[in-house]
Amino acid sequence: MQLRIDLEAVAQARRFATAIVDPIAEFIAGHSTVAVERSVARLLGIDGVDADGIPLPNRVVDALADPAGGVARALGASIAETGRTPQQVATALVAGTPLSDPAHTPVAAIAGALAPHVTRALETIDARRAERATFLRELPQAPPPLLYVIVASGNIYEDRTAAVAAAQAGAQIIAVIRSTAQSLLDYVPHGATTEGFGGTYATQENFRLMRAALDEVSAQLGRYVMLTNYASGLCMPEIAALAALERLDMLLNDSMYGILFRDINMKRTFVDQHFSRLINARAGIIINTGEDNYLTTADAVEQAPAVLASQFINEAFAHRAGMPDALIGLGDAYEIDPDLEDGFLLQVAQAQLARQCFPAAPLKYMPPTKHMTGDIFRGHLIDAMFNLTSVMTHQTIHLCGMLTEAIHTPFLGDRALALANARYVMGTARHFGDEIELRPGGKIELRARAVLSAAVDLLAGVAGRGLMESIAAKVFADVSRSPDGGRGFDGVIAKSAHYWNPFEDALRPLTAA
Amino acid sequence: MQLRIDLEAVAQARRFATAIVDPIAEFIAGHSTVAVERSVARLLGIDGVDADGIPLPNRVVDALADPAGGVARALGASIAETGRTPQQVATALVAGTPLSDPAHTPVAAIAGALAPHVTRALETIDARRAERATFLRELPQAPPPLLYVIVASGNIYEDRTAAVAAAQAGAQIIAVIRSTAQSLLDYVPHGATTEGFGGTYATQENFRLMRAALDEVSAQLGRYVMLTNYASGLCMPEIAALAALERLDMLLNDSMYGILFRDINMKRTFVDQHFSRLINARAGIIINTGEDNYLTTADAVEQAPAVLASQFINEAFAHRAGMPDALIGLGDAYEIDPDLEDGFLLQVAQAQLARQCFPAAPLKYMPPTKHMTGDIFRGHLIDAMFNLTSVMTHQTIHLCGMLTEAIHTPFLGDRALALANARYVMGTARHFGDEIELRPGGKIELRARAVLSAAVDLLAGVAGRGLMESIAAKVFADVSRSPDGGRGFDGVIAKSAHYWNPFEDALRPLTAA
Amino acid sequence: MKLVKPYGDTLDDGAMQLSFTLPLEWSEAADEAARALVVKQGFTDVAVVEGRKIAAGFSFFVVYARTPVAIDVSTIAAPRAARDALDMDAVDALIRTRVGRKVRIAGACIGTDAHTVGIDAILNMKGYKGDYGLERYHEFEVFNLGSQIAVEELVRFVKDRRIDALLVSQVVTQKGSDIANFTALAELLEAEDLRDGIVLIAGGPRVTNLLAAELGYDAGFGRGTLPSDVATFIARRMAERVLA
Amino acid sequence: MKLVKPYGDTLDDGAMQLSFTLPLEWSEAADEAARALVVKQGFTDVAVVEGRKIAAGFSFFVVYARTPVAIDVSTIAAPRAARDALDMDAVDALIRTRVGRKVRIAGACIGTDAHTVGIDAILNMKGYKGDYGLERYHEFEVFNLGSQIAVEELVRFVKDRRIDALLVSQVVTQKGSDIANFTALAELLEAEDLRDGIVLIAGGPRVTNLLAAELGYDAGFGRGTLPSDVATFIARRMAERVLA
Ligand code: B12
Ligand code: B12
Ligand SMILES: Cc1ncc(COP(=O)(O)O)c(C=O)c1O
Ligand SMILES: Cc1ncc(COP(=O)(O)O)c(C=O)c1O
Repeated sequence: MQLRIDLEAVAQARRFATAIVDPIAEFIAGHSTVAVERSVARLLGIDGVDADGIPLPNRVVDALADPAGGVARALGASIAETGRTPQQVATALVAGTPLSDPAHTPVAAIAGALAPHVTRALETIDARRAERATFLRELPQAPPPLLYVIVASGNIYEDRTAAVAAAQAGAQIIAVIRSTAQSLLDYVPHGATTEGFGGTYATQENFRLMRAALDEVSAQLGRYVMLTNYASGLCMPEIAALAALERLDMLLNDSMYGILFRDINMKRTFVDQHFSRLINARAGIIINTGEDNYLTTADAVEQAPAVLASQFINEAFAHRAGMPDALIGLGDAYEIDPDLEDGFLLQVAQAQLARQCFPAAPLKYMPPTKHMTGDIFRGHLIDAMFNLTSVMTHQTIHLCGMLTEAIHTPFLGDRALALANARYVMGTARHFGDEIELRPGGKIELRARAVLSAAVDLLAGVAGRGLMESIAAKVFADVSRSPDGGRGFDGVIAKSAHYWNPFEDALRPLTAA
Repeated sequence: MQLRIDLEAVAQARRFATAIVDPIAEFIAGHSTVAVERSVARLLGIDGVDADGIPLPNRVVDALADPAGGVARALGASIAETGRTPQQVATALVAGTPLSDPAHTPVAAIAGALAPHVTRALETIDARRAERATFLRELPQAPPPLLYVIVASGNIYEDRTAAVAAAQAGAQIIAVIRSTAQSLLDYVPHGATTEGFGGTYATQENFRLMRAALDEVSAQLGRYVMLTNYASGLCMPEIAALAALERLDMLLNDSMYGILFRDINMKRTFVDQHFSRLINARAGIIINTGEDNYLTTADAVEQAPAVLASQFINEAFAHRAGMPDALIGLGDAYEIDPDLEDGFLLQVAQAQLARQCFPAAPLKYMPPTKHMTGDIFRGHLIDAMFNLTSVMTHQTIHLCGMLTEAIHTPFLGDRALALANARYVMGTARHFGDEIELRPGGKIELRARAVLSAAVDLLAGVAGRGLMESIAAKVFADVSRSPDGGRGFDGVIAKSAHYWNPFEDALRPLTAA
Repeated sequence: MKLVKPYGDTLDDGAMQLSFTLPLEWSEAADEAARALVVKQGFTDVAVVEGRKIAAGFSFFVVYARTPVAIDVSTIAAPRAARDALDMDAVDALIRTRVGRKVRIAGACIGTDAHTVGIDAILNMKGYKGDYGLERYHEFEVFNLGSQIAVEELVRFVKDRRIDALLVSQVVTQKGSDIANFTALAELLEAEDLRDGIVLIAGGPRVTNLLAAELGYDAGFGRGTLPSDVATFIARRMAERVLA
Repeated sequence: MKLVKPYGDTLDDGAMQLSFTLPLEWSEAADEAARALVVKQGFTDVAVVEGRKIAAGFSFFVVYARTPVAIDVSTIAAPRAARDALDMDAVDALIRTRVGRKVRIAGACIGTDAHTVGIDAILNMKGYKGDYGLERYHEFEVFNLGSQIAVEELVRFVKDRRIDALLVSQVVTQKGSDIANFTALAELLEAEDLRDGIVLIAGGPRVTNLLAAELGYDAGFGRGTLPSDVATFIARRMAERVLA
């Protein structure tokens, strides 16, 4: 199955996306954020909380005399002076010993003192990546669409039970949904957690517990089960750092989601997303972007061009962070009104269009949610048509829809039914998509072309006006955000001339795509 | 969507089917059966039961001194002699007055005496047909696939409640499933019935009650709701006669089902099916053939050629009875193992193949039954894929699958869910089949070609060996039946030289197609 | 008295379908445990039609059974809040003639709930399923406060802006958070002596008019509510108030 | 004692799903009647998540609720008839060495039941899901009587042909017809003094080993039975008999 679409339009969309991202990349190059700096601290080995439960990375970054120089310089200076490890420096800070002033330490000494810690961080990340590669070789996954389900009990131990059960029932990816409150916290909670609201806190210890459980069940099943979480919200890059250290395999990570749907400041978000993606690129973590969110709040038929445009923008930002296509899981969702005649045709058009515009991307396909109701029998069918669309159009990351979507966060039995649904539909129609052609000039093709051309127009407009200005002008998701408004703006840092971040240097640089 | 199939093979299959039917047609022309004669009696207006509950048509036919001459002659003679109506003749018979000996009455007098009754019967049938045409014009049906559900409580009044509810929930055709025992009864039960086993008796009064209820709900809904029953078993033509009189719209009616699956004698069946179809042709009743039965007892992938071959044979027999293609509802079913990878592709191939081989036939598509289990959630999905296949391949008469197929005869709520399933899938994918092409030389096309060619081979073999001999040799459904074995053989009547059946004359003659 | 039982295919057969998971490894004994459970719940004719392993230590069941329980529906009163909805012009006319001034409406998702789609469907100009939202009505002045509004903040707003009708939404129901938030709001309004002065309306997919009444609200609107249902209710209630 | 409750997402939360039809026109009151019914059945946290008209005078409901009922699984014994199946050669060997002659088996669908696919799957050469049927075993002599066999006829057959193992199938369960037919057969065998001389086996999709035991059968085989399960049971039972 192949849509005949205008390849020049696709190239044009990509050029506009680059043009949109170029000026933002310049801004990013000149800025850091408190979250980026905390990520650096974490990568250098700083962990734990103080007596008030405040994470040490926050303590250290908050204590910086010259944030514009970056945390690395201050830490490097302290290490060079005291011979302590970064963690010891942090502990000492809590105990009352201030950080050294980097102005007093030669740049080379700072770099030298930090070098082994930087190296260790990179080695750990590389080792985790290598581990994953080994697992994937020895315990190969079933072919895509990769079946993805969520766990969300609020209690990491219950989640673990649920995750293992889901893996046994056929899940290939487990997502631990975060507690609602977390994305707006300007720190990462600590330790194993058992209380959460509609989800479970993302913490390094929770990552570790879940990864260990999944490694065990992977071995048992003979196929590697992936783990995913959210590098989103005010701690985007920190979560990416922790995920890299704990071998998560994917992360929800979008260049604009926080701005539009969580009212997080756009400058903060742009800088954070970039650094988080530098880490993801090194760690081999697949990002999952959040275009589905355009569809849950507004009409899915109308929003189709916005989804495609956002995919191009997400791609351009990811390329800037050195991410290869294989790590860019662009999002879409099956959210067209089930009562719309021929809605399925529009869904096929959109999904196949994404597949052709981003042939090497591991596309992430979200299930119907908005139009799900308490009629679980009907819901199960809508999920089936979604499953069919996914296998037909070769989606990669397939979030299994739950028949109880409108009712509660998934029960263990719901997940089993959802996985059985996907397995049945994707088995009985496994190669259906390869055995059909779309009628030239037919409804499906015309719809895809219309969406593509509207997306190009949208991107052209944004490129002309500027991304920040466009967001302010309600171009996306019908919300307006101002460049200096929103949460977390005070955490944006204009880099000084002697700003230094060894990871920025070690990871892929910000060059024009 | 169009399969590229060998049209010459299709023509060949049709020629073989004709060759198969030719010698049987000769046999049919020379024979009648007790059921055919009872049908004649019923058409002439004989109804009711005697004190022992034996239907008067049975009493009259059983009382024939010369069955080989046919019931019409005897009745005509009695009428000519006594001036009674046929019903009065029958009542008199029960009271002790024997039928007149037709040998004593001039042929012209017999014919003359009967003529008004024959005319009235034909007029009634024609009036019913005209009524239907008016209904269909004034209360047009929703476009096909026509959603068909069954009612089967055993009690005609409960069935009526269920049928009206189903119509309101979207059903376009209601089938009253017969009590298990009925197909082997050599008479048609009488009156309204409230006890039945896994179904409700087919009686003229039950037909009338149900038709009246459906006419009422048709008016309420603004669309004509069709009624169907079974002209199958030992009373095939009688049921056809009653259906014609009571404006049923469809009848299950197969040229070989009774032989293979009910061990009814083949000669009896061939003669009965012919006369029943003569009536159906006049009444404008669509027949539904029973090819689905090949698939419930044996492997559906293997049986595909047998299904197609049987469709050609059913078509040839129907053409012999003067049925136009528009009344020949050839059967098929969605019975491939849901766990078979790409099973859906095979189903699409088979359904589309039937569609192309019989472009003008109102194809009847049966739902998954054999592989349905107590897992109603999975069952609902299998039904959805069936619904999708049906709308894609433009099936006409669509039997809605029930999620509780493996559990019980349908509950009222099950029917509502089944109809909602069909409405959802057929709406969201309404024109999907028209928007795709099948890959030339792909799996679907190759499968269709293989089935067609195997069906041609099968038909060639049967044509060579003879149909009766082939049935004896287990060619169909893996069962062997002998020409003079099975139920109802003693009801086969070799016509004498003066055999006379005014309806055989009035209805379309048996000519080579 | 009108006794009603579930209907399978015959009046009063009591037929019901159940499904559930048991934390047991599947075996015939697990099927039997499922059967015993449903029998113990008082069902008869219990058929475990599906029982299978879904994970190590977990089995899933589908059961059909009959219940002897009947409900006397003559004792069930659940008046709908949405009744004989007027159209926009009629609502505006009613307010103009009977209230004589614009009605001031505030709406919000309270607590930590961020699901604004439902309340927006009622309030926003655009409306829902072709039915215009309250902002479009001439005689309503609407303040949509958005999501995650603390009840304290909302009560302050009601007081400061002299709100006539307060519309609150709760979509998340996990661990009874909806009930807790609705209750907290009603109590605070009562404590601030504002309750009697306003029309207080609850909404959300799990809200029923009956539940709202129990929580001390004037009305509750659930699944599938249209803006005009709500507009009509507010207009009528305001008109009654003016009369009283 | 090991108490077990349904599991939603937390141990012992008791979560269950129900669906049913009520013969009531849909309204909020019908939703409430549905809720009241499930509450009256003893459930808590009853949420009517779907309620809608499916026809004039009929409404359909989906409900989630929690049950306080727990089952002590330590008291549930339901030994499977199918255990550690032997392969065909092992079964034949067991019979050869321990019984010393061919075992004579008869099978039938009794009563008006015409569903032969299940019993054929067990008996026919070809078998089921890649597992050969009993006819293929060297040490079995199989008589498949087919469908709609009256129990009198079958008992006569058992007597006349000196049958060792009798296998009967019931697929239709409407109005308890399966139980009636199984019982009639067991009683007639008893009356004819044939019961103790044979291995008596019931089968069908709704049959459980427990049910079969209650009906006085040696074993019952349900959904998904493989021929080798049955063959193994017969061989072992015959071997025991010879010993005894
Ligand atoms: C869209 C959606 C979201 C969007 C919300 C966007 C937004 N701006 O609203 C996003 C993606 C942000 C989201 C996030 C989350 N969601 Co959410 N979400 C949904 C979803 C898919 C649809 C809800 C919806 O918009 N329905 C459409 C509207 C029109 O219907 P409605 O709300 O019922 O409104 C109608 C009536 O109820 C009534 N009404 C509603 N309110 C009011 C108020 C008044 C005054 C009146 C008169 C009438 C009225 O009128 C409306 C029109 O008829 C549902 C699942 C579902 N299908 O229901 C889950 C769902 C509600 N979400 C859920 C959860 C758990 C979450 C998260 C906590 C998940 C997480 N851990 O991240 C977060 C947190 C959000 C938070 N803080 O509350 C759960 C809630 C479980 C429960 N029962 O408690 C659900 C059921 C999904 C699930 N199965 O897990 N979600
Ligand atoms: C195929 C079928 C038919 C075929 C039967 C062909 C044949 N020669 O067997 C036909 C089309 C003829 C038919 C007709 C009817 N059927 Co029917 N049929 C079915 C269907 C679709 C599948 C049954 C099947 O073959 N299953 C596959 C086999 C392999 O499974 P199984 O029987 O369970 O057998 C396995 C085990 O149970 C076990 N087993 C079974 N028997 C035995 C015996 C022994 C000794 C042992 C050890 C093991 C064993 O081993 C087998 C292998 O694992 C079911 C629905 C369904 N999906 O279950 C309806 C179903 C059984 N039929 C039903 C009905 C009502 C009828 C009719 C009465 C309808 C009518 N009014 O015309 C008629 C009458 C038939 C009659 N007189 O009995 C109902 C029964 C309702 C009920 N619970 O009572 C069902 C459930 C459909 C429905 N929902 O309405 N049917
Ligand atoms: C990119 C992205 N991040 C995060 C989330 C989750 O929301 P929250 O911001 O509450 O973590 C989503 C939701 O779908 C998302 O798409
Ligand atoms: C043509 C035909 N007649 C009749 C029946 C019903 O069976 P019975 O012979 O019991 O009436 C079927 C079953 O599907 C059928 O296909």
